[in-house]
Amino acid sequence: MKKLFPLAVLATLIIAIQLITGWTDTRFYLTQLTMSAYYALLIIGLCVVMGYAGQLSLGHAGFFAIGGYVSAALTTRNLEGLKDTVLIRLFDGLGLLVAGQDIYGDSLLVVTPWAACLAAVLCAGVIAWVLGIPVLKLKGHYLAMATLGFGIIIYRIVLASEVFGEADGISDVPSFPLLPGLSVSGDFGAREENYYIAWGLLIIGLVLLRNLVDSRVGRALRSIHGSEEAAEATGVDTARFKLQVFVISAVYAAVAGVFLTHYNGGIGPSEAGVMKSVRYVAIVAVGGMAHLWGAMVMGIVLNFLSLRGVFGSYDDAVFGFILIAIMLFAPNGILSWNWRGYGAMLLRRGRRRESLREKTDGLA
Amino acid sequence: MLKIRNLQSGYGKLKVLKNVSMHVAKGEIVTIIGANGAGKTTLLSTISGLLRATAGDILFEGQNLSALPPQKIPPLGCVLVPEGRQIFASLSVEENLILGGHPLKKTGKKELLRQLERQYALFPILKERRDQYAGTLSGGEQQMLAMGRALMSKPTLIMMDEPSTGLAPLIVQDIFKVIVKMRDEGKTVLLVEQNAQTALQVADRGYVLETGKVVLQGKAHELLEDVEVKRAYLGKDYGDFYDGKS
Amino acid sequence: MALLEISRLHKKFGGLHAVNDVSFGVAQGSIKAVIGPNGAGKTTLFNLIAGSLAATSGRVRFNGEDIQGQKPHQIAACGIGRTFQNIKLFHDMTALENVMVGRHLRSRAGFVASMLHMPWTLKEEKQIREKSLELLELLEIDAYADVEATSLAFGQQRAVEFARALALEPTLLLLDEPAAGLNMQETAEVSKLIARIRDLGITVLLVEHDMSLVMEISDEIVVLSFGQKLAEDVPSAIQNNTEVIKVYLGE
Amino acid sequence: MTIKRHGRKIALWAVMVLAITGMLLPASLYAAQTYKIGAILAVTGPASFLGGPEARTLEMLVDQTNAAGGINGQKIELIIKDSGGNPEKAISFAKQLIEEEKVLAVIGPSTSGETMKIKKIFEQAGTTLISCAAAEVIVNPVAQYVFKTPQKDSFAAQKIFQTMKAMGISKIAVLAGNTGFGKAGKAQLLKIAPEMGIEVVATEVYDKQSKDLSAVVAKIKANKDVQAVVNWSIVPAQAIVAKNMRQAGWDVPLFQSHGFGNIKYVEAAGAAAEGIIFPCGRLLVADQLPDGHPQKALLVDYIAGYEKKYQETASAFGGYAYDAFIILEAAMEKAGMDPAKIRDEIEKIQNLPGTSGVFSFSPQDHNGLDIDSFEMITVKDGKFVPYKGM
Amino acid sequence: MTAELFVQYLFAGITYGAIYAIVAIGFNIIYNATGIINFAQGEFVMLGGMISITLLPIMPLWLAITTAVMLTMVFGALLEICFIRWLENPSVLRMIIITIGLSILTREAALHIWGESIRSLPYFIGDEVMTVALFGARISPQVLWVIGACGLMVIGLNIFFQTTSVGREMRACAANRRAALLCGINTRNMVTLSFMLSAGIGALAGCVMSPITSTQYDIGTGLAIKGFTVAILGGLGNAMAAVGAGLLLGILEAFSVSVLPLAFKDAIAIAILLLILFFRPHGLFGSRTAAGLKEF
Repeated sequence: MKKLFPLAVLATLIIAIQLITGWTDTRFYLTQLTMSAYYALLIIGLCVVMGYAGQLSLGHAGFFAIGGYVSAALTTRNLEGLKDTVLIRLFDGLGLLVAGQDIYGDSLLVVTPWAACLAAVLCAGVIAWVLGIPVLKLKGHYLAMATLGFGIIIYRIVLASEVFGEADGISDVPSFPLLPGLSVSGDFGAREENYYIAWGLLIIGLVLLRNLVDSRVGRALRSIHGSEEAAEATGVDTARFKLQVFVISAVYAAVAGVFLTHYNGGIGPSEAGVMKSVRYVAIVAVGGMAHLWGAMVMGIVLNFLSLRGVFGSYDDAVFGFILIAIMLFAPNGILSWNWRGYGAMLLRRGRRRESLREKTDGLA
Repeated sequence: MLKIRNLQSGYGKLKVLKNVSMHVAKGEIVTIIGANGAGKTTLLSTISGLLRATAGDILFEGQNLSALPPQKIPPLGCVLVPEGRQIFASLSVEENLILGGHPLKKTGKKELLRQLERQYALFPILKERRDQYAGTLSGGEQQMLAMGRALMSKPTLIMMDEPSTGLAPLIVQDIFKVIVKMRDEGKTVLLVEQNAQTALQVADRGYVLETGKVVLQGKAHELLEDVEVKRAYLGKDYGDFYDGKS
Repeated sequence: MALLEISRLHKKFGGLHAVNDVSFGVAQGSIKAVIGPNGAGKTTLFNLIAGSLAATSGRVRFNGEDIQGQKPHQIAACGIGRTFQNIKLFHDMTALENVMVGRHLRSRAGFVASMLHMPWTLKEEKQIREKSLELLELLEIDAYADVEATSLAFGQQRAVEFARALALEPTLLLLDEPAAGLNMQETAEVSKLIARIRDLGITVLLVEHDMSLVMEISDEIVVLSFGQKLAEDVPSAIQNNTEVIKVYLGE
Repeated sequence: MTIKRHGRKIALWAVMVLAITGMLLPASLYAAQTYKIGAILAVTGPASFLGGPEARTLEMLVDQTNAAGGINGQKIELIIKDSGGNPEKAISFAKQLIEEEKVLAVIGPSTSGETMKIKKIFEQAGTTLISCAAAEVIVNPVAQYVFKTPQKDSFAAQKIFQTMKAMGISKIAVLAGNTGFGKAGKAQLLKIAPEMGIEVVATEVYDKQSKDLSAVVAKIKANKDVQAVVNWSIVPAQAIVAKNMRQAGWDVPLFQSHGFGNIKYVEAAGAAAEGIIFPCGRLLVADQLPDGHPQKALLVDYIAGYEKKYQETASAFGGYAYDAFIILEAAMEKAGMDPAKIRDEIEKIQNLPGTSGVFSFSPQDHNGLDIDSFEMITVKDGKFVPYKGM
Repeated sequence: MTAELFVQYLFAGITYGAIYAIVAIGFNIIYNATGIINFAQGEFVMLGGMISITLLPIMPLWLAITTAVMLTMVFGALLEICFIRWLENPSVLRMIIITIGLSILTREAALHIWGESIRSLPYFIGDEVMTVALFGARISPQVLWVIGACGLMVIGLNIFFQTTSVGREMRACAANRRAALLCGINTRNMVTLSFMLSAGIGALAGCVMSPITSTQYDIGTGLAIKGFTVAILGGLGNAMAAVGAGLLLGILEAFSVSVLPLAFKDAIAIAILLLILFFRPHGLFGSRTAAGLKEF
C-alpha cells in the first residue's frame, strides 16, 4: 500500500494535467510532456546502472539511437526489390511485412512496426550484452572512455551509413499501432492517447525498476557500488549482475528510442551524439544518482524545458553548467539536498550519533 | 622539543586518536608501541600534517603544527619516514635523495651536495646504486633510502613509522643501528614499532597506545619488564610465552 | 581429510615471494590461526584462499574440490565466508541491508522475478529479512538495524561484517584480524563470539596479531615469516618454539 | 516507509507541478494583433554556419520592415527557435509554433534532415513552411504547404557539367562531405553525369570535421584519368580540399558546389582558392552585375545592411532566409492574417527577385527558381568574379 | 602504392600524429600530477588558436602566439584553482563529470564569444600553395612547422622534467604524492603547474596547427578523444610513449584512407581505443611491471 501511494499521486497528476490542458485549451503542452516521458524512460534505466550499480555510462544515447534507427530503418526500407528472395518470402508468410505506397506512389514493402520494434530492442540488448562483457570489467576513466567510445562509434556509423540516411537521418517513419485503435504517432488528433501511452510506459518502467531496486537483485547491485570486493566475497557474481543491469538499461533506452522515433515520425543523428549521452548523465546526477524518482522528475522537467526551447542557444551550456554545479556543490543530487535542508539533516545526524554513543557506552 | 596535548584525530567519521598527550625531549629516542589499529600511524600522520587534528595541540619547538599544511612542516626540522617506505619508485636513488633536500632549497646547492655526501657516507649502498630506479632496490635498501631522504633536510626530529616491516631480522638490526647512530649524532627520534622488543631495547622512553589512548608510559627498560605491557600489547599469556614456560 | 587443504601455494608479486610454498590443512570444526610479523604474507594467503588473488602455483582444496583459480563469488558459493582487515561495508546501506546482501547465496530471485515482484519473491524477501535480523540479534547489534552501516562505531561495524559473513551460512569462515582496533574488553567478546561460531559447526581460519586471542581460542596455529611457513602446531608448542619467538619477537 | 519518506516524494512532485504549471500559464494570453511568424534555425550546433547567418538576417529584416511601418500597417513579430540541428527539437518547436504561438508561417529549418521530419506536421496543420534547406526531396514531390528557397542541387550539377563540357572534360572525381548537403549533391552528380556524358571515375566522402585531406587527395591524384575534381560540401573542408590539391602540385580544375559561396572559405584557402569554379546565386558578384539586373539593387542593399549591422560578410546562407522572408512578406501583404491564404498567395508569386534568383512559384513548383538562378563564378585575386570561360 | 603516394600519406600521418601526441602529453601531465583525466584538454588547443587569431590584427604573429599561450596557461591555472583544488578526495566519477562539464562550458563560451565561424592563422612561411618537395612528395612548409614545434616541445618537456628541480618535483608528485608532501613539496602548486603546462603546450599546438586545419569553437572534443586514445595507446601516465603512439595512430589513420571510406576514419581510432582498453589497458609500450613499479 505504502509503495502504491506515490504511484497513485503520479497517476492522479498525469490525469489532472491532461484534464487541465484540455479544459484550458493548452493541449499543446502534452506534446513535450510525451517526448519528455520517453527520455525519462531512458534516464531511469541509466539511473539504475549509474546510481545503484555505480557504473558510469557515457554512451547511452547510442542505445537509444540503435532502438530508434533500427526500428525506423526496418519500417521505411523498401524490400520490394528483394521480394523474391527466400528470406523475404518467409517473413511475408509470417506476417512480418506490410505493403504500402511511398510518397512518389511507388509500391513499398516494409517490416511491420511490431516486428521492427522487437528487432530493434533485441538488437540493442544483444549489442549491450556483447559490449558489456569487456567494457564492464573496466573502471573509472577507462570505463568512461570505453562507453564514450561506443557512443561515438554508433554516431559515426549512423552518419556514414546510407541505410540510416547519413546526415539527414530517417524521415517518414510510419505510426506504430500498438493495439487496434491505439497507435504511437505524432498526429495532432492522437495527442491524448499518445500522452497516455508514453506515461503508461514510463510508469510501467518505473514500477519494474522500483521493484528491482527494492529486492535481492537491487541489494546486490548496491553492494557492488559499495564495495565490489566485499560483494564478491559475499557471493554476488558482480560481473553477471553488472552485465544484466547494463543490458536492462540498454533495453530501456532502446524502447524509448523506438517509441519516440515512431512518435516523431523520424530520427536524426543528433540522437546518437555525445552531447545527448552527457546530458542524460547530467540529469541522473541532478536527480541524485541513486534516486529513481529524482531522476525521473528531473528527466521530465529538464527535457520539457529544453524541448520547449526555454534555454535557447544556451541549451548545451545549461547542461554543462548543471553538471559542474551539481558535482561541485551537491554530488548527491539537488532534490534530496534541497528538500531536507542542510540544517535539518545535520540536526538529525547529530542526534542519531549521540543516541548511538549512549548505547555504545552502555556496551563497553 | 615535541609536545602533544589532548590530540584527537581520525578518518572522516572514524575517530582513531582520543585525547593523546605525550612529549619528546631533545636527543632522545622515544618509541610508541601498540597493536595493529591502536592509532600509531594515525598519530604520526597527524603530527606530519597529512591528517588534520580535530582537537588538541602539537607543539614543535614552541610552534603549533596542527594548523600547518604538510609541506610546511619538514622545513621546520620535523620529518617523517613513512610506513612502507614510500620512496619515489620511478625516480633514481640520487633524485630521491635530492628531493629529500627540498627544504634546503633556499640555503643553496652547496649545502645540498654536502648533505648528499653525508647520506652516501652513512649508507654506502645508496652510493653504489645512485643511478638505479629506486623501485628496483631491495626492501632493506629502500628503507635506507627512505631514511637517507628524510635526513637530507637536516631535521632535528625524525619520526619513523614501522621501519622493520617486511624486513629480515638481520637487516632490521642494521636499521636499528642507524637509528641509534642518528641519536648519537644529536638527532631526536620518535619511533613507532610493532616489534616492541627491539624498539624498547634501543629507546630511552616509551608509550603504549591502545585503541587510540595512551595506556602506559615510562622508561624503556622499565616498560620492557612491565607485566602490563606484556598484557596490553602482547597478550596476557605473554609472560609465559616469552619466558618459554608452558 | 581436512576441510581446507592448502598445498604448496605460491604467490609472486614481481620479484617478491609474498607466499612461498605454503602447505597446511584446516580440520572440520576447528579454529586455526595464522600468525606472523607484518609483511609475512598472511593477508595475501587469505586473498589466495578467498579467490581475490590468483596463485602463481599450488593448490587450494575445499571439501575435496579444487577451488584455486575460481572467482571469489564462486568460492563464497562453495561455503567460504570472509571478513576484511579494513572493514568493507557497503556504504549507503543500513546495517540490516548489509546483512541481507549476505543472504544472497541463500536466495534466488533473479532480475525478471524481482522486477515483477512475484509472490514467491516477496515471501523469500521476508525470510531474508527475518534471518538477517536474527543474526543481528545474535551479535547484539539489532538496535542499529536501520542505521547506515558506515556511520556505526568501529566495533559495531566489525559486528555487522561478521553478521554479513555468517548470513552466508558458511562451512568455513575466514577472519582477517577480527580484533584489530578493539580494546581488551571488545577483544574478549570477539573471542567468545568466535568460539560460539565454532560451536555452530562452522570451521574458522583467522589471521590475528593479538596473541592473547590467538592463544586462547585456536586449536592450531600456523606461523608465517617472509611468506614461508615457519611452524604449525598447537598453541602451547608454538609458544615454546624458539625459532618462532626469535622471528616474531625479534631476538 | 514513514511519513518522512512520503513527504520527500510529495516534495518531488511539488517541484514538478510548479515547473509545469509555471509553463502552462503565460502562453496564449496575447491577442494576435501582429503578423506573427516563426523560425526554426540551427543557430548553434554543427549546422550553425547555416543557422547563424539565417537568424541574423531575419532579425535584421524584421527590424527594417517594422521600422518602415510593417506590413499593411501591422508590425511583424518574429519568434526564432534554436534547434541546434536536432530534428527532435525541430519537431517540438514546429508544434509549439503552430499551436501555441499560432504563427502564420514558419521559416526554416536550416537543414534538410530537420525539414523532412517536420514536413508532415505542417501539411497536417495547414501552416506554411518555407525551408532554407537545399535537398530537392523537400519540394519533390510537391507538398501543399512546404516551400524552399535555395536553388535545386540538380541545377547546380547541370551547370557544373555544362561548364565541364565546354572545357572538354569528361572524366571526373567527386568528393563530398558527410552532411545532408554533401549526400544530396553527390547523389545528383552521380545521377546526372551519365545524362551529360561525363564519367565519374572516383568518389570519396569525408567527415565534415576533417582538418586535413592530403591523404585523400593523394589517393585520387593517383588515378591518372581524373581531369577535374568536383567537391560538394558546405564546411571548411572545401578550403582544405583546395589547399591540399594545390599543395600536392595538382592543378586540374577544381569545381565546388554552391556551398562555396562564402568569402571566408576563399580567405581560408588563400592562394589555393584561385581558379576554383562553382555555381552560385548572384549574391557573391552583386557589385559586378549590370545595373539593370533585377537582383542588383536588392543584393547590394542586403549585403550593405548585413555587413554594417553584424561586421561580417554576407553569405548565400543568410540569403536563403532573406528570400524566405520576402516571399512570406509578399504573400502576407495580400493574404493579411489568414494563414490558409498565405500559401495560396505564395503559389501566385511571379518574378519576385530574391538573393538566390528570381522566384516564380506555381502549384507544381514550390522552389520557384530555374537553372538561370545560378551563375558560374570563379575566384580571382581572392575575389569572386563571374566565370567567363577560359 | 607508389613511393610518392607512400611518402604523402606518411607526412599526413606524421602531422596529425604530432598533434595527437601533444594533446596526449597534456593528458598525461595532468594525469600524473592528479590522477585525473582532464576531458577539457582539447579546449586548450582550441583556445590557443582562437586567442592568437583574435590578437593577430593588433600585434605581430610571434607575439600573438606567445600571448595566446600565456593566456591559455592562465586559463588552465584558473580552471584548476576554481574547480579542482578545493575538492577533498573527490571520486573519479565526480572528476570525470566535472571536467566534461568544464569542456562543455568552455566550448559554449567560445561559441558565444567568437561565433560559429571558422578562422585560421596565416601560414607562418609562404602561402597556401607553397610546397617543398621531399622524397618525391610535396609538403607544405607549415607541416614542417607543426612537426618541428611538436618535436621541440617534446624535447623541451624532457629537459624540463629530467634536469630542472621543478620538473623533478613534478615527477616526484606523480610517483608518490604523499611522500612528496613529506619532503616539503607543495603538491597543490605542482597540480596547478601541471594544468598550466598542459594548457600551454595545448595552446601552442593549437597555434601551429591553425593554418593547416583552421580553428573553430568545437574542435576540442574530437582532439580530446584522439589524444586520449593516444595516451592509452602509449600507456596512461607515460608522457613520452605518447609520442610514439601518436605517430602510430596518425600514420595508421592516414593509410586507412587508402583502403576504407574516409568517413570511417574516426571510427578506426575509436575502435583501436576500445581494443586497447579491452586487451592491453596498460598501453602498447608500457609494461605491466613498470605500471606496478609506480604504485610500489
